[in-house]
Amino acid sequence: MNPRPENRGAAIDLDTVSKAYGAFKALDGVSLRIEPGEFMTLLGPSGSGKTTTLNVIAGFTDVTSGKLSVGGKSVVGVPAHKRNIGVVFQHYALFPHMTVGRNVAYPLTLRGIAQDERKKRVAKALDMVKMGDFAHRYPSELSGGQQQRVALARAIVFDPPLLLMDEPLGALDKKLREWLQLEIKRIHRELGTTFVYVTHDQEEALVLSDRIAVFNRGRIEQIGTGRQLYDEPATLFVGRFIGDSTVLRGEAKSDGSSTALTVAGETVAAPRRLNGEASPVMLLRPEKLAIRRPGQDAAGTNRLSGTIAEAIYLGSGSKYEVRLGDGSTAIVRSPLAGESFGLGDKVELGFDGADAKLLPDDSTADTTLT
Amino acid sequence: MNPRPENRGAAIDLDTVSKAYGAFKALDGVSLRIEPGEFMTLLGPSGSGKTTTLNVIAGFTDVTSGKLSVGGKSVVGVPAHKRNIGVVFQHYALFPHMTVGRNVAYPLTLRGIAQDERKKRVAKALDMVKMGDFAHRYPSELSGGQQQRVALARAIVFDPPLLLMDEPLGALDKKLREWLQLEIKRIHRELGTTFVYVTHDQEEALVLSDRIAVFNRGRIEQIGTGRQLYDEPATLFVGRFIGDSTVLRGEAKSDGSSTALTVAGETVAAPRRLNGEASPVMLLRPEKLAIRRPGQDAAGTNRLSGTIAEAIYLGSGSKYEVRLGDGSTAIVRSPLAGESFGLGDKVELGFDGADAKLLPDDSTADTTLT
Amino acid sequence: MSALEPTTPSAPQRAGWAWRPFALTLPALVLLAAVIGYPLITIVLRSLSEPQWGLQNYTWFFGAPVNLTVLQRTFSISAWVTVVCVLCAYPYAYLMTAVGPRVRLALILCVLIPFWVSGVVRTLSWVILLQDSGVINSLLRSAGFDGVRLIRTQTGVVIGMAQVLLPFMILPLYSVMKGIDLRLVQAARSLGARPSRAFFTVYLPLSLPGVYAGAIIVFILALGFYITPALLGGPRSTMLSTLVQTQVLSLLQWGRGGAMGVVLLVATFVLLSLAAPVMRSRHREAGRR
Amino acid sequence: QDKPVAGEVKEGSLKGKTLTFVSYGGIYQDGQAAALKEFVDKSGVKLLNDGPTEIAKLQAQVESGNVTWDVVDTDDLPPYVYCGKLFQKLDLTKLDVSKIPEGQVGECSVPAMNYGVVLMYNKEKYKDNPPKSWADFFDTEKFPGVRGIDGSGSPTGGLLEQAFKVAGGDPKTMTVADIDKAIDVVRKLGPDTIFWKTGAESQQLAESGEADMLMMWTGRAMTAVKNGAKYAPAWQDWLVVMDQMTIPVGVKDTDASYALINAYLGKQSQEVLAEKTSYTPINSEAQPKVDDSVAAFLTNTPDRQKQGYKQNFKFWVPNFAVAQEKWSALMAGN
Amino acid sequence: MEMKPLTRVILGLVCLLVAIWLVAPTLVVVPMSFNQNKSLAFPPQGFSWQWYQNFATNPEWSTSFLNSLKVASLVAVLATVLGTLAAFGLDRMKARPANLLRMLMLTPMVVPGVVLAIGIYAVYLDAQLVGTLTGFVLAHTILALPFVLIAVSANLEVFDRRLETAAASLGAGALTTFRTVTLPLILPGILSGLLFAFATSFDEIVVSLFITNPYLKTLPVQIYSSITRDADPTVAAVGTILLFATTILIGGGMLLLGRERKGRL
Ligand SMILES: Nc1ncnc2c1ncn2[C@@H]1O[C@H](COP(=O)(O)OP(=O)(O)OP(=O)(O)O)[C@@H](O)[C@H]1O
Ligand SMILES: Nc1ncnc2c1ncn2[C@@H]1O[C@H](COP(=O)(O)OP(=O)(O)OP(=O)(O)O)[C@@H](O)[C@H]1O
Ligand SMILES: [Mg+2]
Ligand SMILES: [Mg+2]
Repeated sequence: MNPRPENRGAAIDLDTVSKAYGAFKALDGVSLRIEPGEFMTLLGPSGSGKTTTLNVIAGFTDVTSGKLSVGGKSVVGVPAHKRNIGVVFQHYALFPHMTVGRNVAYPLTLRGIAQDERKKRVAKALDMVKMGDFAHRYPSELSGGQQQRVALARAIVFDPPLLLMDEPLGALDKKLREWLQLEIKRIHRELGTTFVYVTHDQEEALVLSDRIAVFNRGRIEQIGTGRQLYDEPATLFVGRFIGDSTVLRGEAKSDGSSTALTVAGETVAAPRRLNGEASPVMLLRPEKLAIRRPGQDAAGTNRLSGTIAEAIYLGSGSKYEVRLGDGSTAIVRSPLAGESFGLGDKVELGFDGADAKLLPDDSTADTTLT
Repeated sequence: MNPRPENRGAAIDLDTVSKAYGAFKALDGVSLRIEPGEFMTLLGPSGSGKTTTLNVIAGFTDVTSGKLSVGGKSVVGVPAHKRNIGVVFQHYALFPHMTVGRNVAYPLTLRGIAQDERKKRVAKALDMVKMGDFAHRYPSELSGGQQQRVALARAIVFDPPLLLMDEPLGALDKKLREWLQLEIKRIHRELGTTFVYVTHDQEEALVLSDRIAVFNRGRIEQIGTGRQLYDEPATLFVGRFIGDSTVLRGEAKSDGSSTALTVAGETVAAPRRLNGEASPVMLLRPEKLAIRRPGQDAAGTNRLSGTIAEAIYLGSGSKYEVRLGDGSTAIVRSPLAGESFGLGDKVELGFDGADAKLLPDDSTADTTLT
Repeated sequence: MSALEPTTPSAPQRAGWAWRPFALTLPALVLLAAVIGYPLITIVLRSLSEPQWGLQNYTWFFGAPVNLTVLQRTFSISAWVTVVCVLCAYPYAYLMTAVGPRVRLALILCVLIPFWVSGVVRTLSWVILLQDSGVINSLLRSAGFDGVRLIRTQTGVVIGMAQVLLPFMILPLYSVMKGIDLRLVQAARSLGARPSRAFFTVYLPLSLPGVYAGAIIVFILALGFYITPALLGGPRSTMLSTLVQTQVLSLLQWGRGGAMGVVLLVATFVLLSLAAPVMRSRHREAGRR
Repeated sequence: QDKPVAGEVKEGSLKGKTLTFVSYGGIYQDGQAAALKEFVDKSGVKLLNDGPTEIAKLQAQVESGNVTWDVVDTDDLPPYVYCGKLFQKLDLTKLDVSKIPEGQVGECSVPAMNYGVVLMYNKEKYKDNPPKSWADFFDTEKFPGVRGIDGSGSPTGGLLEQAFKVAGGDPKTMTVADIDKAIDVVRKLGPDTIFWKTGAESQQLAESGEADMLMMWTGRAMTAVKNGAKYAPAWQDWLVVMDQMTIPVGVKDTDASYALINAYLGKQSQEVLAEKTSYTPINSEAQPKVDDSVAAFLTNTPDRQKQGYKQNFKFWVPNFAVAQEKWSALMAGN
Repeated sequence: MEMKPLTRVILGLVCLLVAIWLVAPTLVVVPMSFNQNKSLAFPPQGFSWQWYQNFATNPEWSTSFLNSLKVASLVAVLATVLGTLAAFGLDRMKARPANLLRMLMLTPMVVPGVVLAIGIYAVYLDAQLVGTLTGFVLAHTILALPFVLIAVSANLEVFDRRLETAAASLGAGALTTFRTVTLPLILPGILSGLLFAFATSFDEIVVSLFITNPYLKTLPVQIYSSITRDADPTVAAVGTILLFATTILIGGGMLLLGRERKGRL
């Protein structure tokens, strides 16, 4: 949001775009407005249509129906090479017959940039991805992560006003990824470039993006800032996809101001009315759940009892999976400082009704979430 | 460690293995013993030799020098197909001329497994990676993550005693990745398969592995459990590569039992002797650092003052980058519950000398860490 | 900088190639129509109209046993030549991809050299090599094999034709093999495939476009061969072109010659279209839109 | 108008005109060009040489009305088969044919040169008991060995007549049905028979000794012997063959064509031709100076003329197509 | 690809045999060209350079040789350009029309030579193309087109089209993409098409015999008339000259071009 004043980034407008492969709909009525200079991340399960969306924007894929404009103008019929869009492909697409240096110089050569200037910019881009020493190698002589970095350098080197990146850091280790995240942020800030970014790393999405669009089965489920998606998921799918979550299912009863759910005999309540959903579920974030030994002093208005099913050491804390009475699993995160529990320990979970989100149960619509 | 009794996994022994491409050493005297049934993860920056190591074990790359045995027998000269090793390639290597189903059936066909049985096992493997509906597609008709899942299914389907996986979940979203991590763990547990696993996701490494080998520039810096690497890094490289860390540099003075470091006028001490390192550094984990407003009640024996340079919202908490007096950056993580700070706020960091690790400064040896 | 050029909304959206594919084939088609379209139509018309209108030339063709024998022989010799070419070219082309630049140069030279010496002359050379008193038979005799008849047999014809056509097989094959991703073979090996198995299940299928390309060229060229079977063969290896030649050049029997040509053309196309589905595999289709 | 005399050319008569003369190329056409040099010099015509002669090509020209060939040298049968259709009926008042041997002038053609098809045999194989006639050629019992026959395209009428004689027939009264009988005789020679496709191949067969008895063109036979082939001719019933000079239907300037042919028939021209090509001249007064090896294969000596056998043109011309078809079937292995 | 040593040896042997088979008939020509007699017999007798002299001094030979070079070069270029374009078009078309058009473009290969030759001759008579450079080039181009088409198509089959997308995203127009990415990667196919086209024209005889005239003869026409009327070893001399010329040209050229591209594995 908040397009920067010095903005040179391009706005994108996808209007009910669909793309079918035979009977299969890879995109199914996707509408998405991206402001100039915005950093938009596409998030979603594997095969949900993220790459297809990028391809549509870049002009590599014909749409079956719908409209698309970039920079305020319809780009139907504008060939890909005139769109001036930098793309980092999920599969890199490095030219096997060119060295790393020539790969990165390629877009500059096309733009008739003089040798000196070109050399300088190639060197700068390669240095940025820490591949300065590899200019004379061929792509087949690089490791996976090195290839990915070259692809990144190639997309960035010509300062396009719009950058599409399909998991550009997926093959990189954490340190390098963080460094490149900073660089990408810098480019975003300094040049006002519009970014459309695909990543599977939610932390990365939160760190980088202005807004995030959550894809599911060729549709967009929700668009919003990271906090919005985490705190106010519009659908159960989004709630479960973003961050860890505990989903409570049970018999629901709704009175004037609140809804009560009976889970394996224990009843929990949330201060919101049912909106007519036949089977509402209650979604809870791990940090909203307090974990303690049974009988210990309680926090929150609701409690549920369960058993530790899995305890995972995470370096900076622990994550517990707690088996509840109805067999479902609750996920709780506790800081290192807190009490620690062992497998099989009986525990009690407490939470505030206000922290629970009531959502319609759409879990049958998606098979990729467990 | 702790080879399981029902073990059918293969042991691996790499003995000072080197691999050179021309003058460039991709592997430089790597020695690595993997117990039968062990889950060994290779971690390291891009280009550090992880894939090369897997290739050596699988028999795709001749070593320049050194010895290698799998299952107790030297495998020099044993052709790849007799090694009975499942491999998930970083580049997937799906056969473009076969459907997904035939790709996965391929290793079974080779082993002469009857049609019925084959069908069952292919279906099971595809279901496991949630690709059951895609058996008739060709790889070129799949999304990146779908291709990766097929590659995974193909490597697993024939129950090899040794599985080499090169970032097998890198292109998958968090939910799917967690599901597959569980499946991989199950296979590991139930079949006692030996795993050699490459990942860039440290959490994944911690969740899955028995031990982790940290690679750097073709060498192994340290081998140990996740906790060991986090708590007791053998080198500064490991300390910085695994998890977040704050590195303090300054003038060092050592007396009988402790070492004091003067960082921009403030002195901090750790209860250990210098081991003769010319320039020791102090390494601190974010959760060992307490953050508070200056003058507030202190925790720990040491304190440093600084300014908030970056505040990052992480869903389940916040991460702060604090600029210290000497211009270096300290990283602190605070839970959601704690106090929150804004950019530019003056803060004080406190820590216990016992939590700091004194290490020789090898940072010049690596350029990929910032 | 403006992000985009002004647009023409009506033009179809297309990746990379903004031109309609058909336009690309147009120059070739125009030339084709101009230079052989007209003659071809005349030929078909003449086959139906000489000496009078009707199908008499076709009934004549299918009525004379000799024509059918020769037609069948033409296809079977061509098939043999194709098989021999595939079998010899495949390892050869493969070796070309597997050796160092020096050996490769030598191998390429061996392929290209025959190209440059007139086909007629080369066939005469074959007569010299294959004849009963020729070099090969002398060698065979000194090795104890006496009286091996090579010339004027179909074997001789196939040997000679295959040699002439081999480069047409090797070059397309080589150019396709060069592009095969050998990591896929590694993958097969890791999954338990013996080298031979990996070869047959992965390398071979991936090299098939080259095999098909070469095989089509060789087969079709073989169908039209005239000089080589005439010189190396006897009456029992006469091919259809010779009959056409006689009808047209000696007898000025245009109708009959034309009818033979049309039969050959149709038979070939039927064969090709039977082969077409095999040649265009779906995994490539997927990449196209 | 004067009666023309063979070889006479009017000075400057064809100045500014162009004639295209078509023949089979190689030394033969070189020789013809040399023989016509005087004609060209005197008449001032521009002479173009084209070739090789293809009747189908000529047909295409005639049909399209765009005839670019003015004088055409052809094989012996086509001018008879296509007389009046592709070749003009000759006006003999414009030519002097008096020196041409008896019976060689056709309705549409005059001979261009003579040569023969002669039976050559391997001297080393048959030693004291060489074959003497075509009857011996067809007798595989008395004379075992590999035979070589002209398989370059059209059947040789003379050979079929000889074969028919072997089958017990009389070529003079041959009928269409008899063609089969004649061809059967050839077929009986068996699978060892070689049908050579080019003159060069026949020569090569002789020089390598592949065939024991060969039906050969005299020019080839001579060259083969010169190159060391241990072969000798059996002249009895050698088959008289000649190329023919013709004028296509529809040429632009018929008179110019006649002038060329008339000059070609002259004594001196024919001597030059024979000396250059070693083919036999058709002007009976011609006295070419040739060496012995060439002379041995010239066919215009009185002796040779007596031994020669002329095919029954009257029979072959109307039955050419039938014969060709049956012959092709033999050539195609049926 | 990994091979057992035995496989390696067998492969080497097979290829050696194939190589011998390929060159043997060509090499036979060399001794024949020094024959003292006017004969193509083998083994030849004596030694003489006369046929080389003949080739050099007889204008029939030298001009026809130059004509062939000229025609074949033009044909190679024209056919390669047209054929490559067409292969592209077909590659980007829907399967059905593409298959149909592909067949159509293969017809010149399938129609028996004589039949085609006379047809073309008739057309050329009308169009005044007999014996012209244009006539030769057009006819040969048509005959060579299918080779280029097939060879290039085979390479397009295995070409990774995602690379074209990548180039387009970096700002390369259709032509530039073709020149800088597609072309280098399918070059082997185009080159073999080019070679085929050149060789087809250089060795074409059936159609050439018809469209030739005294003004313009190609080498095969010359060879043909020479070989049908007399066994002239000049033909062998020509063969030998071509043999050495190509060996030097191709071999030298490749050595000069130097380092092999090592882009692809
Ligand atoms: N064929 C080759 N020629 C030269 N160098 C090579 C070749 N293959 C790999 N290398 C180099 O070897 C080093 C190790 O490569 P390797 O693929 O093992 O890295 P990696 O640890 O798997 O990295 P990544 O995480 O990026 O996949 C890299 O620096 C790479 O550039
Ligand atoms: N050529 C094709 N034919 C048929 N289906 C296709 C084709 N290309 C893609 N698809 C399907 O379209 C859907 C969307 O694919 P897309 O590549 O956009 O997914 P994605 O969101 O990028 O997934 P990932 O995270 O795995 O890369 C997938 O289910 C895929 O199987
Ligand atoms: Mg994708
Ligand atoms: Mg790797």
